[in-house]
Amino acid sequence: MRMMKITGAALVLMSSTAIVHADNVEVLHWWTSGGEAAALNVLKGDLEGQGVGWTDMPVAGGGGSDAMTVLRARVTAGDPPTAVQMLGFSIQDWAAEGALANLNGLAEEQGWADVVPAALQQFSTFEGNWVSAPVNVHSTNWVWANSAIMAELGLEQPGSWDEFVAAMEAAEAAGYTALAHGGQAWQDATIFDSMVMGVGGPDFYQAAMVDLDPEALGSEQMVEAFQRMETLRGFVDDNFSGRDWNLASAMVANGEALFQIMGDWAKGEFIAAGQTAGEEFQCFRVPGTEGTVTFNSDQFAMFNVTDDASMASQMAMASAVMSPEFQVAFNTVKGSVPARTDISDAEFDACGQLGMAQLADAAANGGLFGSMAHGHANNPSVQNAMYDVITAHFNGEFDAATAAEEMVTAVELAM
Amino acid sequence: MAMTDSGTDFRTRMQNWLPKIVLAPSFAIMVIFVYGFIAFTIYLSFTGSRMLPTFDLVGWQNYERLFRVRQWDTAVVNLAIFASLYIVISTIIGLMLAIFLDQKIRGEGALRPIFLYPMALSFIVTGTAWKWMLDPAIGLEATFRMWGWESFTFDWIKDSDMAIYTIVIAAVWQSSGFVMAMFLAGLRGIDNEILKAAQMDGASNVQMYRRIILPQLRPAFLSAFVILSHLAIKSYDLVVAMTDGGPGTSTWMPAVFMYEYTFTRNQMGIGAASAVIMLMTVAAIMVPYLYAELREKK
Amino acid sequence: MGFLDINNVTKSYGAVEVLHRVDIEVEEGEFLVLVGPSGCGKSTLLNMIAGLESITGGEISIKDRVMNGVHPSKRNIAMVFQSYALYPNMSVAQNITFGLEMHGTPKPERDQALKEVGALLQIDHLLDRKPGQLSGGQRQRVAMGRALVRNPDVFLFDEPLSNLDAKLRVDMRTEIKKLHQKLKTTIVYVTHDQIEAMTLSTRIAVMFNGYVQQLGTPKEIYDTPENVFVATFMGSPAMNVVPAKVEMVDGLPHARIARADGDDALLAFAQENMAEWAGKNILLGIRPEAITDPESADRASNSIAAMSNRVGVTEPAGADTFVTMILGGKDVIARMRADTTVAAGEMFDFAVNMEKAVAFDPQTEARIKP
Amino acid sequence: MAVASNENAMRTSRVTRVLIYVTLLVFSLFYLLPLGIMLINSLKPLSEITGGGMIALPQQWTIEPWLSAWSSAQIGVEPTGLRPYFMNSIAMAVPAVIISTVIGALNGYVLTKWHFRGATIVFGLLLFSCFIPFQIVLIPMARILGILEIAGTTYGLILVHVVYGIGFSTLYFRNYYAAFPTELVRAAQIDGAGFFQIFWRIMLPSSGPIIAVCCIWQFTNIWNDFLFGASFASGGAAPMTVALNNLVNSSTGVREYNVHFAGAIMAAAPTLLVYIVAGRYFVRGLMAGSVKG
Repeated sequence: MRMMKITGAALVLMSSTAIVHADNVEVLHWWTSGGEAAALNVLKGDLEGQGVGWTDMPVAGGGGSDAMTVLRARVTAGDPPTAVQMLGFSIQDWAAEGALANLNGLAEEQGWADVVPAALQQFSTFEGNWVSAPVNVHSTNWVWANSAIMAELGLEQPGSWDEFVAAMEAAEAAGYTALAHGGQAWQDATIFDSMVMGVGGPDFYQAAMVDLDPEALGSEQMVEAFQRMETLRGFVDDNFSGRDWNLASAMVANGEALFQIMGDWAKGEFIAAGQTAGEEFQCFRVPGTEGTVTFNSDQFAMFNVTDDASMASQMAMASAVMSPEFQVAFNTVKGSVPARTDISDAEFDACGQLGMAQLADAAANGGLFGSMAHGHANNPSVQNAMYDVITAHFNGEFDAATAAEEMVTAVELAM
Repeated sequence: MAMTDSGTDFRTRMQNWLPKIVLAPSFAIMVIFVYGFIAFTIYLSFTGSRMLPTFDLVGWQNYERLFRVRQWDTAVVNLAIFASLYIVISTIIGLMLAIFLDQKIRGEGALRPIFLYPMALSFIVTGTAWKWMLDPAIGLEATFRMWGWESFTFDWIKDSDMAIYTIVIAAVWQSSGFVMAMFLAGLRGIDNEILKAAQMDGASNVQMYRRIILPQLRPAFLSAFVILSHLAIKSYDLVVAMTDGGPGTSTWMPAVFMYEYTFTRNQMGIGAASAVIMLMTVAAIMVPYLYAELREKK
Repeated sequence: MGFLDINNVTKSYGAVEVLHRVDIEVEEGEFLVLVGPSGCGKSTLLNMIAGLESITGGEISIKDRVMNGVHPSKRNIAMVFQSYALYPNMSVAQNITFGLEMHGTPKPERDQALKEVGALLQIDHLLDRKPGQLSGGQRQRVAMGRALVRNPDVFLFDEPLSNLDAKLRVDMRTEIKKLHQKLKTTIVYVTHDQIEAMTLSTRIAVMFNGYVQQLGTPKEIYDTPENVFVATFMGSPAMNVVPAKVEMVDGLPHARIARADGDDALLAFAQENMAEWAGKNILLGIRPEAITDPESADRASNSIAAMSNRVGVTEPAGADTFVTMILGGKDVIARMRADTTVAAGEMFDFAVNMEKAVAFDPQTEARIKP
Repeated sequence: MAVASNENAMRTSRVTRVLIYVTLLVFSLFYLLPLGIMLINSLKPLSEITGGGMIALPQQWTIEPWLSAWSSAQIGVEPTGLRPYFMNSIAMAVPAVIISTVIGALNGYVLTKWHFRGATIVFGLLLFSCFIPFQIVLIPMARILGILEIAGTTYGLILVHVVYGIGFSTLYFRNYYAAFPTELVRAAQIDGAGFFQIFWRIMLPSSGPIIAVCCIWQFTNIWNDFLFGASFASGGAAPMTVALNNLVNSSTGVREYNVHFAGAIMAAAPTLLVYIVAGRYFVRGLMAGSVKG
């Protein structure tokens, strides 16, 4: 009898802790730096307003790769977080493992399908079911330029590859670093995305980077893309290797360098330096990629939770993520644009408004492509295999022709 | 002191069992958490696991792929360069400092912690600090140029062929003080009468070290070798913090390779295969040492 | 049955038997010394008595209680170790009373016992010190104190004096002997030093190669060694053992031994049954003190043989002078009076006390008994 | 365990001694430089760092970065600074060090003083465990922590560190106790002390130097661990290193290097303190036996 009582008490205790947990969402993410963490705090506040607690699980580093390791440990332990910040194909991989929750009910109710671009939905849905809530769209084919240098050298925003090269030659001749760049694999690859898009156009990008067609990968156009990389390599300073992207941005902001090719998050650095878009610095698409947007999208993938209370709070979170208020609040800070295309751009600055318009345009005209460099074109093993080739080539280990060949074998090995 | 007689009283029997009982948890822990996991990894290396472990056997495919991947060759070559330089240089510096400190040096008490403290830092901190120091734009090179030595160039960390040596520098910085401590302990343990005898025999200082003292430091050499080689094989944090494998993939090491393939590239099978190769390397170094060590002590 | 009974005891490590069928009965109050060179099995046997090593075969009993498998602390024994094994972290007082504490003796009794032992061994003034602050002799006393305080049935000593310098060793030896005479406890004492064995013991077991070679009183061991090993191991300088041939001269057995210059000496045996060995080779054992100058020859002996031989080396040692000569092809030592005038290289007439001579079978090295 | 005297029988010439002192000084500069640079830069405003001049002294001294790193820097969604994680690390490292040291001491005691058949093999197995690359244990370990329901907690992390600390702590104690006179154990047995009494009353009180070595070693390793901390205890239970990484490694935000340096020194402070305060015991402890292994 006494046994029974104790077991009973233990049960009550267990279920009560379960309830306490149910009101919390546990969120794994790598947004730990000042601005973005503050933006996330908006989401936290919103949820707490609805009585949903927030258990924070930040794991920074390696563009989320450490966070993914942690996630694997948690899933293996049978204790996944409620929601996980995730990029592109990782979402599909986890969905394929059957680890993600089904958000169809909420999505239908709020009409997500109508406001989220189709190219994004590829990642947010798996086999027709919504599994994650997209937060933003980063476009990666931006050039960031120092207005003062451009004015000094009498440069216009270049409209073609040749003008772009000419502008850089002018800057170099004037003693500036033409292209600020950090020699890290993902930065090399970010530029490479734009080169492929610029040389071959959308169809080629699709064939080579998404469909992984060996013919496209080994084609003359690919060789040319690599040759453009060599040209760019000639414009970076000697000290580029291993440099963090934000230091490269600082070079442009400080007036040491003319251009940087980087995603829209770079804007935060300029703003932090007290500069304004369209004034001290300006932004335009990488020449040759106008009309297309290569993107990556941060999403919150929702993991399977079992009890009703947890599901309720999970839904509350998904709903909050998709709310226009949060999308605006977060993206104005982050530099990216909202994942919903039905949001007013009033709060955004010049580059933000440009980005939103171009995104809507590209989405409508089939010019929206996932960025290979950011895991939105193919799965991580292929992505990293490409990284290896691109970086090795950029650091002078192969010539352009060999690099294209290497690309074919590396992708084959990674599949 | 095992007693096996029948008719042993309870207390004695208990005392015979206690040692085994005390050791049993450690043994069980090792069997599960080390050898069980190793077995699991070996098994994984024969499966087609990608993101999470799966149990479909694919034979030697992962190993075949592993040896075709260029980065693996890089990693192995790098480990060979890194390990040999790191071990040799740390040993030489450690030994030299120990011998110097053993000359009745004034201020030894202050110098010792200075030499030893890098060992207290995590490789993450060490790597970050050295990354800054060796960065030509802001570190040593920039400083020397600022002081007027315009032609001074030290940009190894940016050079694919030389970057691995900067990792050696940082690693040596971190561990050589520890090696020094081990040698110093060894030196202080040597019987002074032997040294006096050697002096009477007319040995010079150099001869004394070469012929009398160094041979007696054999255990310290062995310990240093074992600790350094295990740090070398496991080196992961330092590379990640300092160069993150770069420029390109030129500073990858097997441990970096394994982590990348298993956790970043979703190729768990190949990652496991590389882990198995690493384990076999460690075993090839350690097992003979352990065997000799344990036999001797019997 | 003895007080401490070692009955047919053997010890094996795996397939190797290191101690073969040892059979010793020790009476109450006896002082048994186990003596032999290192590796002879004496310490193993002591540890088996202590319970620190298991017994492979046979039985050890104390006061008629079989001790096989009984925990060391339940045997009511105490042991003094070669290194003294004082607990370095405890004071002298704590060291001495640790065993009592472990056996649950109440504090007042422990203090009383400590006081008595302290007084007995004259270490009262050291009680608060740590072992590291003591001299070798003091540590030795503390180690004995730790054993004494328990009031055990049997004391075990494992080479307790070997870490002391020569002078102190002699003093402590005397002290142990006094203590034994006073307390009349049973002691088993292991040493490799035959002088300690001779001086301390009431009985000696000489051990070699895992066998007890001879068990007997010091006098028996010294005068009538069972074999060549015992003969040469006990006594200093060691007994001279030289090859000889038995010959009948005038119907009496004589030993023919080669002298330094090549011709032979003939010494008449006091032992009559040596006639049975006529014409055969033997080993003749003569202790140094049985070869003297004629003036110092033992008056009580009825069998003094004269032998002249060329003197090799003389070594004056204060009380005696040792003279080395070649006999039977071997170096032989004689013990002379200090003021004997003998010079190296000269012929000298020695007196040999054949009553003290012993003969051994050269094949078995066992003594040829009278 | 008599330690030979410090006196060295060697005599060296004046020139040699000067050379020795110069070499030692050069090396101490080499060792101090990185820490010095971190320290200098943690006391500068951010603009002085990004404006170049890593090695120059601050023009304007400030402790702002330190305050920020400790109590207001953004680690996750909340600007908590490193303070709560520092406490996590203490709560993890202290029990893990104590438990692994105790187990190591007991193991060393059994392996040297109560040798039984097969003990050498057990020791060999334990020792080899020091040398496995920890990356391979992450996935299976996660599963086991999940089964034990301590995934993501400080308890789980303690377990992991104890498990992989046993090898080294056993090695240290075994080598130390191998030189510890067995006669003491025998004497205590005859005195009636049992297995644990001998350990507690005889062995432990004489183990000061090796306890120091073992604790320093374990504390340094456990405190500095990143891999296990990140994999098994992110979020509220994260240790200092993981928090530092979150501070330093945020991928797409503005980087406050001066705060990073202050944080890095803070993360290193406890182990530095341990080495500086207890460093001499470390050398002494190594002398007392562990290098013999």
